[in-house]
Amino acid sequence: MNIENATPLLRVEKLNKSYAKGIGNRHRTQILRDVSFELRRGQTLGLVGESGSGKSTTAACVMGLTDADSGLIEFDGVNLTTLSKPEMRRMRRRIQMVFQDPNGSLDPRFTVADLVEEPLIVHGVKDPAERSRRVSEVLDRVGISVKQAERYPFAFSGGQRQRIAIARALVLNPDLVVLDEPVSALDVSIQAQVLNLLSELQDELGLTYLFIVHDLAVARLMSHHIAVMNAGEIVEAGPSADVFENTTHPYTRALLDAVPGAHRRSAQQRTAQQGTTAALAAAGMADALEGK
Amino acid sequence: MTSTLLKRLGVALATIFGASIFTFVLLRKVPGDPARAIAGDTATEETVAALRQSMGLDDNLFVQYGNYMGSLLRGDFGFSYSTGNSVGTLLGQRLPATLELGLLSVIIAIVAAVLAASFAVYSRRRWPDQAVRAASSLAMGSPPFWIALLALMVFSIQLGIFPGPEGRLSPGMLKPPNITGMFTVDSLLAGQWGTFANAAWHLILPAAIVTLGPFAFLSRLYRNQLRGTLRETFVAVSRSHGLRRLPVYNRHVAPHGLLSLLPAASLLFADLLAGSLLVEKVFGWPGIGSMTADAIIQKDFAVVQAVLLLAAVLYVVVSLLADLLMTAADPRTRVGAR
Amino acid sequence: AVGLLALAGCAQPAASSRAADRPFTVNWAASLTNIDPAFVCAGAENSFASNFYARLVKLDEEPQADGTLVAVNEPERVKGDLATSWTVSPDGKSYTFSLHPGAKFANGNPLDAEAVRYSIMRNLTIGGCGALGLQVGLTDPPLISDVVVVDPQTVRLELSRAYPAILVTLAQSRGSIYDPKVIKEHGEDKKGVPNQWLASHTASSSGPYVLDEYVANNYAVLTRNPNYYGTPAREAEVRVNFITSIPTLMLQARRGEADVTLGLPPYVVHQLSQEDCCRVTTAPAFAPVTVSLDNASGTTANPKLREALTYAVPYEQIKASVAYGYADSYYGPFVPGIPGFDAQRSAPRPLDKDRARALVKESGITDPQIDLMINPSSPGVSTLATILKSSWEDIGVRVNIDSQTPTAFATRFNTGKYQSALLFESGGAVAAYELRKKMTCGSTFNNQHICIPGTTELMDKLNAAPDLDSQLPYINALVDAWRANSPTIILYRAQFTAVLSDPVKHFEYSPTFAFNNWGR
Amino acid sequence: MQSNSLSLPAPRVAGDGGPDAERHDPVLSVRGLRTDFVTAVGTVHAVRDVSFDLRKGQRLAIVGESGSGKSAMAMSLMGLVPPPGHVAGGSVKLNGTEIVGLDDAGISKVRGKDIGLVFQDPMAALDPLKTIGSQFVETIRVHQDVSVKAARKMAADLLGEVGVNDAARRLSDYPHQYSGGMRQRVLIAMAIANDPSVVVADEPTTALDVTTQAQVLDLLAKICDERGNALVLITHNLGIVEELCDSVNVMYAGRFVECTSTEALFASPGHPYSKALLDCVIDPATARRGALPAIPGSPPDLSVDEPGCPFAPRCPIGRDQERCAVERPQPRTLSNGAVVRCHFAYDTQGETA
Amino acid sequence: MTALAAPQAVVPARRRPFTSFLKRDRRLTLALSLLAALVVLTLLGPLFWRIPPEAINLGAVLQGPSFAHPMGTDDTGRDVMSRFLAGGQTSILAGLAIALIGAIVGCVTALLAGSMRGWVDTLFTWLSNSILCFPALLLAMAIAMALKPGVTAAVIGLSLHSFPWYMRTLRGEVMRLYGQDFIRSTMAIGAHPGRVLFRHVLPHLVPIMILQMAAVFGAAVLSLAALGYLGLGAQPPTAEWGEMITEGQQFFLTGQWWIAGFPGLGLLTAVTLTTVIADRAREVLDPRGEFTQAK
Ligand SMILES: Nc1ncnc2c1ncn2[C@@H]1O[C@H](COP(=O)(O)OP(=O)(O)OP(=O)(O)O)[C@@H](O)[C@H]1O
Ligand SMILES: Nc1ncnc2c1ncn2[C@@H]1O[C@H](COP(=O)(O)OP(=O)(O)OP(=O)(O)O)[C@@H](O)[C@H]1O
Ligand SMILES: [Mg+2]
Ligand SMILES: [Mg+2]
Repeated sequence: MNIENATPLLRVEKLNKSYAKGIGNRHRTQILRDVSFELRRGQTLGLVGESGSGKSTTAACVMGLTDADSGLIEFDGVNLTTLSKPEMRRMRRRIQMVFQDPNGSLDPRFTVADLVEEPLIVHGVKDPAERSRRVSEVLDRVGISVKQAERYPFAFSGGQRQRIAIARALVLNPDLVVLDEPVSALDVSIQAQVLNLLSELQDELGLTYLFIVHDLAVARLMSHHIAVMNAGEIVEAGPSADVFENTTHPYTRALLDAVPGAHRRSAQQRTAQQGTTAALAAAGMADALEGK
Repeated sequence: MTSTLLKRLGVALATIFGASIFTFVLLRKVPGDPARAIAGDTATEETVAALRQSMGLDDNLFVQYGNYMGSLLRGDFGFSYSTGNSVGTLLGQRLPATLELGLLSVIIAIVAAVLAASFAVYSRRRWPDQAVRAASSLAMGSPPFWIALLALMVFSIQLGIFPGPEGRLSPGMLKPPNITGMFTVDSLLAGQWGTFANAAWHLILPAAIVTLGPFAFLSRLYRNQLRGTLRETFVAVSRSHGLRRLPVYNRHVAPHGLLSLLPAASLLFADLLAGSLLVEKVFGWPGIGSMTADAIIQKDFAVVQAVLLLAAVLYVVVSLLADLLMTAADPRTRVGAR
Repeated sequence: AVGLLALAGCAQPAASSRAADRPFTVNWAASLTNIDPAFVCAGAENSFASNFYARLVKLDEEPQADGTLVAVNEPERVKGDLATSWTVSPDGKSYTFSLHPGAKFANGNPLDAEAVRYSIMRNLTIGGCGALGLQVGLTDPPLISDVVVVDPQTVRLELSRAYPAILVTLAQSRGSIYDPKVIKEHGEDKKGVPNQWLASHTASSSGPYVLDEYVANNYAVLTRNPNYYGTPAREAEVRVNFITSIPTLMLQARRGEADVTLGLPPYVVHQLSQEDCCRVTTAPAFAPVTVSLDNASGTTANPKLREALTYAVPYEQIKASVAYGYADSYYGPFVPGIPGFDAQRSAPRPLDKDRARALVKESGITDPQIDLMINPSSPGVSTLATILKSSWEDIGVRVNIDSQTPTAFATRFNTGKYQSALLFESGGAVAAYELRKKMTCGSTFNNQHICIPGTTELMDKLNAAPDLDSQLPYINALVDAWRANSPTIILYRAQFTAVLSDPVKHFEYSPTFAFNNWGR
Repeated sequence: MQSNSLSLPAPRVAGDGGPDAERHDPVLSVRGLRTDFVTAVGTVHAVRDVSFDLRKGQRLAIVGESGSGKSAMAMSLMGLVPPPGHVAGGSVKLNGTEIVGLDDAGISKVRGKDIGLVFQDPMAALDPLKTIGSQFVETIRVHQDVSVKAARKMAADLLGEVGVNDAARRLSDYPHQYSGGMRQRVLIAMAIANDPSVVVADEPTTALDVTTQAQVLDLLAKICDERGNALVLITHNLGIVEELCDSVNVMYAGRFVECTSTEALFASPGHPYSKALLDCVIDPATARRGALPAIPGSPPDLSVDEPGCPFAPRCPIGRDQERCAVERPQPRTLSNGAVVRCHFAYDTQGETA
Repeated sequence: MTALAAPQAVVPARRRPFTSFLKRDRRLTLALSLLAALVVLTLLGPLFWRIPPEAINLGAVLQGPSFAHPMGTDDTGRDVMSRFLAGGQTSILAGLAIALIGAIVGCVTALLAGSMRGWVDTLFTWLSNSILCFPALLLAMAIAMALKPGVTAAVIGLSLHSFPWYMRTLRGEVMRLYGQDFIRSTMAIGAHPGRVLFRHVLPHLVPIMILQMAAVFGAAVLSLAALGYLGLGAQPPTAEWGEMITEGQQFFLTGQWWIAGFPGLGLLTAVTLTTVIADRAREVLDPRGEFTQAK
């Protein structure tokens, strides 16, 4: 696919958002300031930044879950900000979202099968047989067996739940998926499962991701383009490799520096002493065995 | 800070306004003619008509409401036809009795609830907690008027330790000078020990029974609050620094519990006018509660209206104060939050 | 709390030993709404108010077997009070009273002919209950046409016609004399608008007692009026507690904490009479317990049905188990003891269910049904209603009990908007007045809408007859007509009962309680 | 923010005595520690037979998946297991004193003085109704008989030391006036105020912003180093482990499955679980999109204690092994000094034994 | 303590049924079965205890408990037991009605206010504040006075005071739910607001509502009895526990304790049991509460 020539699937321009504070909305806190970016079909845009920088707010604006104050959100040539509510609801068939916390994003009172089926019902797939076919297809795709799908979400582990959430987002065959920190609530050991799944799905289905993340390693791995947010502004944007290797912006630099393990010490730097102490720690366990 | 204050004040005023509309409409809709009730059964139609006119009952509702609010603001609460007194006078006569009973029982309730819940939560054993919970459930479930009758039967008739339902003093006991209107306080101020003993002796049984409900409410609330606070991380942190249970409890757990008790306890004060209603009735306690009960039976709408509105205003004002107090007591809101 | 308990412990014996030197205490199961003599309607209010005001005349008394005095309601035996003597004009239409010389109100103002004139005129014109009572129901044209001040010591009452019973009503609280100056100080009355201040205060005092303290529905303290022209009250101070809670009344009576307890239900009186805490005194009262029926509409317009109902009341059982014997039976428009009452003519109805059933059948009403309005807040009412319901349902009349609050009950009763109502009445002391109130066709006071053909002429003649002797034939004819129509069911006539503590030596019963004659 | 903030001073070597002396004189010695949570659903055996030693100045990391029992273990060391839980057995010796089974008075003397704990969530770890100063003074005066004034002075000094500017004045602030990072600094300062020989830090930075995490970790390491406290650091983040700690205990399902030096772990993990954990760390240089190494399956239910190796169902080696399903592996020492609980551990040579 | 993770163990496939929970919690089971017994007794008792509650027998007044009259007779010889049963029926049914009416009105207003916000919210909040500032009993008394005193007026008055009480809690809950990811995720799939409201929000309100209903029920039964006691609730001859206490109170003092004694005991038992049950259930449903009691 020729990435450079494709028209943007999503174009956000000069997006502003503020929240009212105090009586009579006299004070407003600006959450987003002139946020602009483009996202091409089949690509991933990684949105990184520290907590509170406005990443989730951006996602909510794109999803139409909250109204922006000003700015343009153009999806496949349609300006989303001018759509009426029912039109926007219909548009959501093509834009789906996966939330950060898989424990909170699945209604605990629905079985997994019902949860995954719900988007189909909402978007008027009338035939129950057709619905259940598509549900089992997508569940199979994310690695949940149809038998398990009769259970409630709390019976699943975090990773499984996140996969269910992904299935729910994918069942309508959307074009754009907004992923708001889909792995940050997961254990390292589980993260990989989900990230692998996301990559596979993108490759197979030609999905477009707006990937919100704060783990820079994940961002780098998953995204074609990176946009760095700080205090509601995009401070740096560009192809992933550029941003990581030739950082110009001090904020991005700071983010990169903060990653532990970034300054790996070589094996030689370790003193011999450390070997002994490790042995000591282990000794306790061995001792216990010996019946001490 | 000031803006939140103004906002709360606004809400309070709006609430009082709503309440006043409510009482006004409710009582104007009482079937039967208030003028007829006042004039008496044998009065002629002309008399009643004249009275209606002088009472303004022929005006339209808006004008009536305006007049009503106007006279309220002037401190005129209307005339109670069933007692032949102005409502203001009645309130003046009755309020101290209710306050004396209510304040004492609220104070007992707070003290007892705090002690009981603290003991229940602090003790490592299970029985104190179970005992306190059982006691509060029973107190919650007991019909006060029935318990009052029971108490009268046992303590007054069978054992004779407490006086019968004769009000605030034994008949013939000299009333203390009217300073606060609360007999125990006044007699102490005047140094009349006999009167004090007598007034206190009359107060104990009704106060103990009025206390039941508030005690149940507060003790379970405080207990839950304490248990919640005990689970807070900062408690574990203090313990990890080597503080022992009692100091942690006193310095970190109890203050949080007490802070949360503040609005609840203030609601009890707000409920003072009605809280003792039933017990007053049983004990012949000449307070607002028994007056209101009588007035309602007599359809004496002026009294009912005044008491309802007074209770509402008391509630709103007390919750406002409690709110402000909370704000002042909690550093998170006191010092400009981040 | 422990401290309080300890204090309470020592306080208790002290309190009860003081019982002897506490003021004379009257516990009364009454709630007063108004003590303005021109406005009061109910018996309790009349009784209470009458203690503060002098009247021109007073009723004579007779001792009962147990020593308590009972007032006599006969005009011929009325005695002077504020009036030392009076003369009646030959046509019986003008009464001239000479007043007690030098009499003063408690506040020192002169208690003179002007005060009398003012008071009586105020009672007549203010539009409350007073006007009706004072004129024995003869308001159209008014019985009292004028009150004339002859000189400060002399006042003349002009009547529109001769009417000796006027003396009896003048002896009641409607005839009270109060201080015009005090009333003027507290706002001159507009016609028909009650003086609010006077509803809970007295306009000085011309009677034996001064109202020292009054907390409505709670208590009142009465002290001797130092300026009283008559015999000073027996007790220097009387404390009246208005207590509606029966248990409280009972307990205090039992403990001797009240000297006189009034208004106890018969069950409690009966209970106390068997204990040695106290003494029970009874007196015949004008207090019939009745079921008033709407004679004009509904099923109760049918005289046969009404009659059937009167035969289906377990009178004896009610007297025994509801009134505990403090009752007697009769059947007639006014109670025994009123001058003109004829025991034979007003013989009680028996319980005869067969006859009742036959009468129901005769009435021709299929599946008769009545609504029985009650005010369950007066003690004993719901018990009575329960008994009536079950015994009338036994003869095939369905009864629907309709509970009302006191005010609603009174309003509906007085305006005649009910089908049947269970009522503890307090009747008047004048037979003609009772008949007039109850039997005049179309009168607003005839709330039972009793209108028996042929009684109008009798009523006119009765109204024209000045004294009892000349009234008697018409009274008897009216009683007969009344009985033949069974307009009301009379369950029994309740006796007045009072529970007295042992130290009480003087007690007198009259329709208006004169506390000044009570004492230890 | 300073760059290159995580430079690490070498761990202090004990002044007297050689490795041998240290070996027999650990400041913290844990043997057979077991912690249970009794719930209505069943008893959760959160810590199962944990043993280890810690010597003066040592920095030990404990890593493992969520729910593997790390916090429960840390709390057990303090005698602070929260209610439905309790220490069900084993021994914890601090400077030679047994603390399991001590009464309130006894354990209170040890807490804060011999062992200090830094909690995970700094936002909830300070009493919001008390000033920082009063909480700090209280902490100091529990173990040191000094006047309030002196304690305040000490508090200010300590706060300054952990990098709170204008510390003396900020003592009279309330917790909500501090940012998360500042609060964590305060908590660290309080934990070391009475100079405990062991500091346990339970994920001290997960609740903080990425940019602050590094600073706080740096500080913790520096402080422990300067004062010679031993440090037990509980973390998810293997990057942190590599930078800060000398040795690592890998925890799985309530047990240590591998105890080794950091170097050895990163060089050649012995236990398949350790290896899988290491593989999960995304190294942008080598990772391939869509083919990240992942551990399949999910952790076991800690309320049942099945025979065999708990990791077996997820283990690349043990998945199909009969032995792993029935026989619980016992600790054994590998050639690089690591002790592992695995029948088929990878030894230095890369062979499975 | 937040330092330790919440139980995260692998959970059984199905939601734990309520019955399995009952088996473990003996005290709750006991309280529930006692209350159920009381309810069944008052509702079905009259089918077996056939003496009509209004049947008088002037030959057997004020008799103490005996085999023929297990709870004795009153001053007109009515059987106290049959009146107790009938009274319980009135109390319990009216209490249920109040709890239900309040819950329904409160829930509807809360859903409207919580989902529409803006002036709808302001209006309902103002309304509920304006009602809640009156003490419940006083308000019910005033309403009884304005209408005709009786069970209906009492139910209306007490429901009027109970609905804002539901609304206040439920409204907060609705608002909280709307901030939750699973609701946002349902909106994100393009679901109609109505679907979100009824299929996702409403089911989450039910447990809270049931808990509150238990509390309201207890309070309502007591208030109802209080109104009856004051003569503003059920009117004679309707049997109702509060009204029975009024009728029997004078006999309480002369030794015939059973007339007012049994209804009082009935009230005490019913309300206490409800309180215990609601308390226990709240603990179980509280995410922070632990099942077992320990320090
Ligand atoms: N409804 C709201 N009202 C007021 N402020 C809000 C609201 N929602 C978000 N904010 C504020 O907007 C800012 C940005 O929030 P947002 O959730 O977009 O950040 P984020 O980058 O997603 O952070 P995180 O990494 O913690 O998820 C925050 O400061 C937050 O407090
Ligand atoms: N209060 C509790 N009640 C019941 N079980 C609990 C409780 N606290 C912890 N557990 C259980 O104990 C086990 C160990 O929990 P712990 O918090 O120690 O894990 P952890 O390794 O610290 O996890 P994380 O990395 O998420 O903090 C978990 O399986 C958990 O379910
Ligand atoms: Mg976010
Ligand atoms: Mg943990």
